[in-house]
Amino acid sequence: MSLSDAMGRFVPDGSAVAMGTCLESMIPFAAGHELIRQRRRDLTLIGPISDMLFDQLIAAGCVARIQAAWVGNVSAGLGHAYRRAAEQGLPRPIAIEDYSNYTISLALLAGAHGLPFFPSRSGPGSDIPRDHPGFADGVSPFDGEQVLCVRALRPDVAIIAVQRADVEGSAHLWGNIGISEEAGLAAERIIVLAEDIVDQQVILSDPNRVLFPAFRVSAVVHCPGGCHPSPVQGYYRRDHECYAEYHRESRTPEGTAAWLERWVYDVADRAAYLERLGAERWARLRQLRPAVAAPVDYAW
Amino acid sequence: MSLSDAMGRFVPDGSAVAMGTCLESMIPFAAGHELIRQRRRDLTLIGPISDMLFDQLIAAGCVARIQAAWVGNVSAGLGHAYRRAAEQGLPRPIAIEDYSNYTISLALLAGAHGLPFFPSRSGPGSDIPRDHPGFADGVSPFDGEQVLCVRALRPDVAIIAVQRADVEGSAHLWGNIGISEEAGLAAERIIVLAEDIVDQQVILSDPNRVLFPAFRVSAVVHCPGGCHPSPVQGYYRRDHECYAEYHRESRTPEGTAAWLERWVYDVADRAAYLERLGAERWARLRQLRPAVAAPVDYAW
Amino acid sequence: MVLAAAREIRDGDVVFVGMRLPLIAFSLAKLTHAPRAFGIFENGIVRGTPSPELLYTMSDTPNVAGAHMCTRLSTVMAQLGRGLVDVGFIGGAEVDRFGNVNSSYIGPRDRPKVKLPGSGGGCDIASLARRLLVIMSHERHRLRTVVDYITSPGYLAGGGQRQAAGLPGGGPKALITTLGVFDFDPDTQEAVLRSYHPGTTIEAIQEQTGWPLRVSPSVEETPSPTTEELTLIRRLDPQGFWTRAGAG
Amino acid sequence: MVLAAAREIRDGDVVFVGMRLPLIAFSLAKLTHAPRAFGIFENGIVRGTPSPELLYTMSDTPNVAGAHMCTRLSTVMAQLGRGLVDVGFIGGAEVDRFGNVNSSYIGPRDRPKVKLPGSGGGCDIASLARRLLVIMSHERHRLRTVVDYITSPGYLAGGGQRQAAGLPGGGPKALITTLGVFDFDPDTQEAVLRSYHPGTTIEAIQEQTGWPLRVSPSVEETPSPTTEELTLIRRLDPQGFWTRAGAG
Repeated sequence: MSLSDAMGRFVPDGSAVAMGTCLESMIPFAAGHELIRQRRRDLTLIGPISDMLFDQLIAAGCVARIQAAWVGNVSAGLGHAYRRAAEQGLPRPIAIEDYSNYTISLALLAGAHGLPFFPSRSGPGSDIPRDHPGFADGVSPFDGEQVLCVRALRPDVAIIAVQRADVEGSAHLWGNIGISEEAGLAAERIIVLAEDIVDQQVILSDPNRVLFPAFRVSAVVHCPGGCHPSPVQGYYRRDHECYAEYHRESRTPEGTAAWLERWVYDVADRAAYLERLGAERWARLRQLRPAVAAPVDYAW
Repeated sequence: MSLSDAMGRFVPDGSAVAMGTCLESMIPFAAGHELIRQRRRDLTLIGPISDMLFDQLIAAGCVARIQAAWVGNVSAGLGHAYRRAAEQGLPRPIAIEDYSNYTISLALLAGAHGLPFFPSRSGPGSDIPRDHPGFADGVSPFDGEQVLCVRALRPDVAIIAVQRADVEGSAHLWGNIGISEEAGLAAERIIVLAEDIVDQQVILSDPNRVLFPAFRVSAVVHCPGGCHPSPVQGYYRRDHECYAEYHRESRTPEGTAAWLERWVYDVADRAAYLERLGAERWARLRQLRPAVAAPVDYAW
Repeated sequence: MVLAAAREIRDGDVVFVGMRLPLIAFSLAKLTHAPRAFGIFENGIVRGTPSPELLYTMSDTPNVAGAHMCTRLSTVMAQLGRGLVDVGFIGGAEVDRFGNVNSSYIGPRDRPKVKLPGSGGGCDIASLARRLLVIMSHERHRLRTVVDYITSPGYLAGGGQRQAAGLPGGGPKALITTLGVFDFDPDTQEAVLRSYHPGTTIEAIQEQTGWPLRVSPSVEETPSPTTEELTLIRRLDPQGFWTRAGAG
Repeated sequence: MVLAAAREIRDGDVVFVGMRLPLIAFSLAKLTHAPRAFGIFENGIVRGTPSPELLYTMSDTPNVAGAHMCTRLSTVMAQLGRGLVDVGFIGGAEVDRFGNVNSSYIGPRDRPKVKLPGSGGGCDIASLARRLLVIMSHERHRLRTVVDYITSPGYLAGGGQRQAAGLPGGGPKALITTLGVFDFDPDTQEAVLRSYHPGTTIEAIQEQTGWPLRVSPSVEETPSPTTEELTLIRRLDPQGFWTRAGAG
C-alpha cells in the first residue's frame, strides 16, 4: 500500500496516533509529513519522547491533543511550535496530557492487555497526575497500600517503522525498541513502514525478532529513507544538522512555514524529499560500519 | 560455576524457585535433578505449566508448595507424584496455589516491576482465585469497574536455560520464550544454564536477543544437554519416550524411587546422565534440520 | 472429535490452540477450509501454517520452525485480553451443562480424590476467547450436573451470570465430545445436543450424560468425515497418538 | 559539571543515564574510576562500555553497537521499579531547595509562560532511583524557592514528605550545578552547599541562588579536574557539544 493511501485510509481526522515509539530512532517522519500534506486535523499524538516530529505536526495545525512524556528537539532544545501552541494557542490551542516515559509505557501495556489500568510507583508527589484524566489514586487490595493508577491508553493507530517486513505485516525491528511493542499491541490498528519489503521466509526464519502478530497489522508501506533525519540501525545514521536547522528556522511562525513548505508541502513523497536532501548527503548518512549479528540456528 | 556449586550456593532449603518458564521446552532438568541429589527441602516451585520436572521434585520430597498453572506430563498424562502428594500427603504434604498461565505471568510481571499487583480479566467466575492469597477483588479507580487483582510474585531464584551465554551472564535464548523474561526479572537472583559458553562479542553482537541485563544474573553454568528430555531449539529434540517411561514407572512409589535412583541419585552430574542415556540415543536427538535465521546487520 | 473441532474453526479465525488434540484440529482446519486462520500457542508461538510434523507438545522444535512469531506468553495472552482471539479450545476432566470445566480437583480441594494438572491456559481461554470450544471424552462421570471445581468458567449457573461476573469473552460456543456436539441455548445457556456422531444414538448419549439431555429440534447425525479429512488426519497423526480412540 | 556528575558514579553502579550531559558523565566515569558500572538508557539500551562515539541522543546508532542489551523501555524502567538502579541523572529548567525539578511549565499550567518539553524519564528516575543526581545550570531564576510545577519529585516539602507520598526511591543525593555541588541535609532534606567549583565563590553562588544558601561547615573547593579527566572529556566531546559553557 502507498504511504498516501495508508494515511488516507487508516488515519482520519480526529485519530489518536502513536508515533516515534523507539524514542529518537526509527521515527516515521515520512508518515507524519504525509499527514501534514493531507491536512489532517484534530489528531491526538501519543508517544514517549518526541524528537521534532510532533513539533512539526503541531506547527502544521494537525494536532488537538498531546499525550506524551516529552515533546521537543533532543539535540537542539525546546520545541518552538509546541511552545507557541501551548503558550499562545497558535496555530491552534492544544490540550496537553503529560506523562512520564514509564507511565505512558504502563498505560499502553494495560491497553495492550485490554485491562483498565496498571498501578505505578512512579509519579506520586509529582504534579503530572494532578487533574489528569489518565491517573487516579487507588489502593492495593492486598495490603491497603496507596498506589497511583495509570489508565489504559488504546491509540486508534500506531505507526511503526521497521527495517524489514513481508507484505502481510510480519516485521523485524532491531536496535532500540522503546515502547514500540506496547504501543502497537495497544492500538486498534498498526501501520508498518518498512525500509525493505522482503520475502516472508526471511521474516519467518527468525520468529523471535518479529514485532507483532501479522493479524494485528492493517497496512505495510514500503518507504525507504522514511525515518530521516532520525537513525535506522543498519541503514542510516542520525542527521543531526537537520534538527539544528529546524530548530533555528522554527523560531518564528514564518520560518516554520517556510521550512514546512520546503520539506513537506513542496515534496510529493519521500522519494522527492530524499532527492531534495541530495544524493551526496544521503549517501554520507548511509556510510556505516558493519556489525553483523552472530548467526542463530532454529534447527529442529 | 559448576551446577552443583550454583544450586548449593543460591538455592538453599526453603527457596521459591521458578523453573520451566518456556513451558515444554528448555526445562532445566539438570538443575532440578541436582537439587534432588542435594536433598533440598521445603522448596516453593513456581512455573506456568510443568512438564514432568515438578513431579520429579515432588516425588523426591523437595517441595513444600506449588505456585503453578499446570503440573503433570504433557504427552503422557497426569503427574503421579503430584497426585500422591496432593491426595495422600506422600512423601510429604504440599500446599498448592493454583494459577492460570496468564495470571501467573501477570503476577511475575508485576513482581518484575516492583509493583504490588496487576489487574486481570481472566479468572472471575473461576474457583482459582477463591481462598487464594494471590488473588483479591479490586476496583478500577477510573470507572468503578470490578477487577480481579493478581498479587505480585517475586521468586527467590529463577533458573533459566538458554542456548548460549557469556561468562558474565548475558544470554541468548531463542525459540519459544514463555514466561522466562517475567520470571527472571521478577526473581531476586537469576541462574543461567547454557548449552554453550561463548565469547562476549557473540552475545553483544545481537543485543535484542539478550534476555536479561548482565547485572541481574548471579551465576552462569555451562551445562550441555541440561534440558534433556525437553527440547532445545537448534540443539536437540524432545525425547518423547522419556516422558512415557517416567509416566509408566512413576505409577507407584517404588517405581518412582527406582526411576530417581537410576536417573538422578546414581548419576554424579549431567555428563554421567548423558552417558547413561547412551551416545546413540543422544546423537539421534541431535540430528536436526538446519533453519538458520536471516542475517541482521546492526551497522552504525 | 478432532473433525468436529476442526469444523468449528472458520477461515481467517485467530485460534488459541491449546494442548493435545486441538493441535491436530488446527492443522486439519488449516489444510482444508480455513487456510487463512492463525494459530496462537500459549508458549508464545503464532503460526500461519500447520507445524511440519506431528507435535507431542506445542513447544516441540517443529512448532517453532516457520512460525510467524515467537514471543512471550504474556504477549499472546494479551491478544486474548484484547478480545482478538476468535476461538479457543479447552479440555478437562469434567464439564457441566453450562460449559464450566474442571481440570483441577475431583473431590474437595483440601482433600482431593484426584488432583488434576490444573488450568494451564484453560481458565484464560475460557474467560477471554470469543467462542469457546470445550472438548471432552463423553462419559457419564465427566458430563456432570455440577462439577467439583470450576477451573475454566463457562456460563457459570446460566442466565447471564457469566456476564455479571465480569467475564468479557463470549463463553462456550460448543461442547464437542466423543459422541456428539452440543450448542448452548442463547437464553438459558444450557447445552443442547446439536448432533450425534455416526455410530451412536441420542439414547446412548443420554446414558453417558449426567444431566437430563436437551436435544435440539433440528438434531442430526454429525456429517461423516470426507475422504480428504480422513487422509489428512492419518497424515497429521500417522500413529494415532492424539486421534485414536481414548487418546488426547 | 560533567566531572562532578561523573564522580558521583561509583564502581559497579547501575546508572540510569538519561539524556544530554549525563551521556558524557557516564562515559567519563566508565573510563576512569567506575569501569564496572552499567549504563541504562530509557530507550531500552543497557551498556557495559561507553559508546564508541559521541552521542547526540541515546538512540544514535553508535549507542546500540556493542550494547549489552536492547530491550523495551518498560523493561529497563522495571529495573528502576525494582529498586535496582543505584544512581539516576535528571536535568530540568528549575529546581527548589528540596530537589524538586520542573521541566514542564514556567508559569501556570493552563496558560504557561514557557511550555517546556516535559518529564521524559525524569519523573521515573526521580521517583525510583536509589540516588538521584540533579544537574542544573546555576542561575538565580532556575534555583528557586518554589518551582512552578513539580515534574520530578525530590523531597517535596521536606521533613519526610517524600516517603509519606509513597515514593520508594532514595531521593536527591546531590544537586550538581555549573557553580557547585549541594548535598541534602538528612534531617531537613534541604540542599546544603558541599563544594564550589574553581573560579567561583560562595558569595557568587548565593547571588545566583533563589533561596538563602545553606553552606556545609566542611565546604571546600570542588577538586580540579585531573589531566586525565580533561583529556578524556576532550576525546569524548571533541567539539564541546555537551560540555562547553552553556551547553547541555
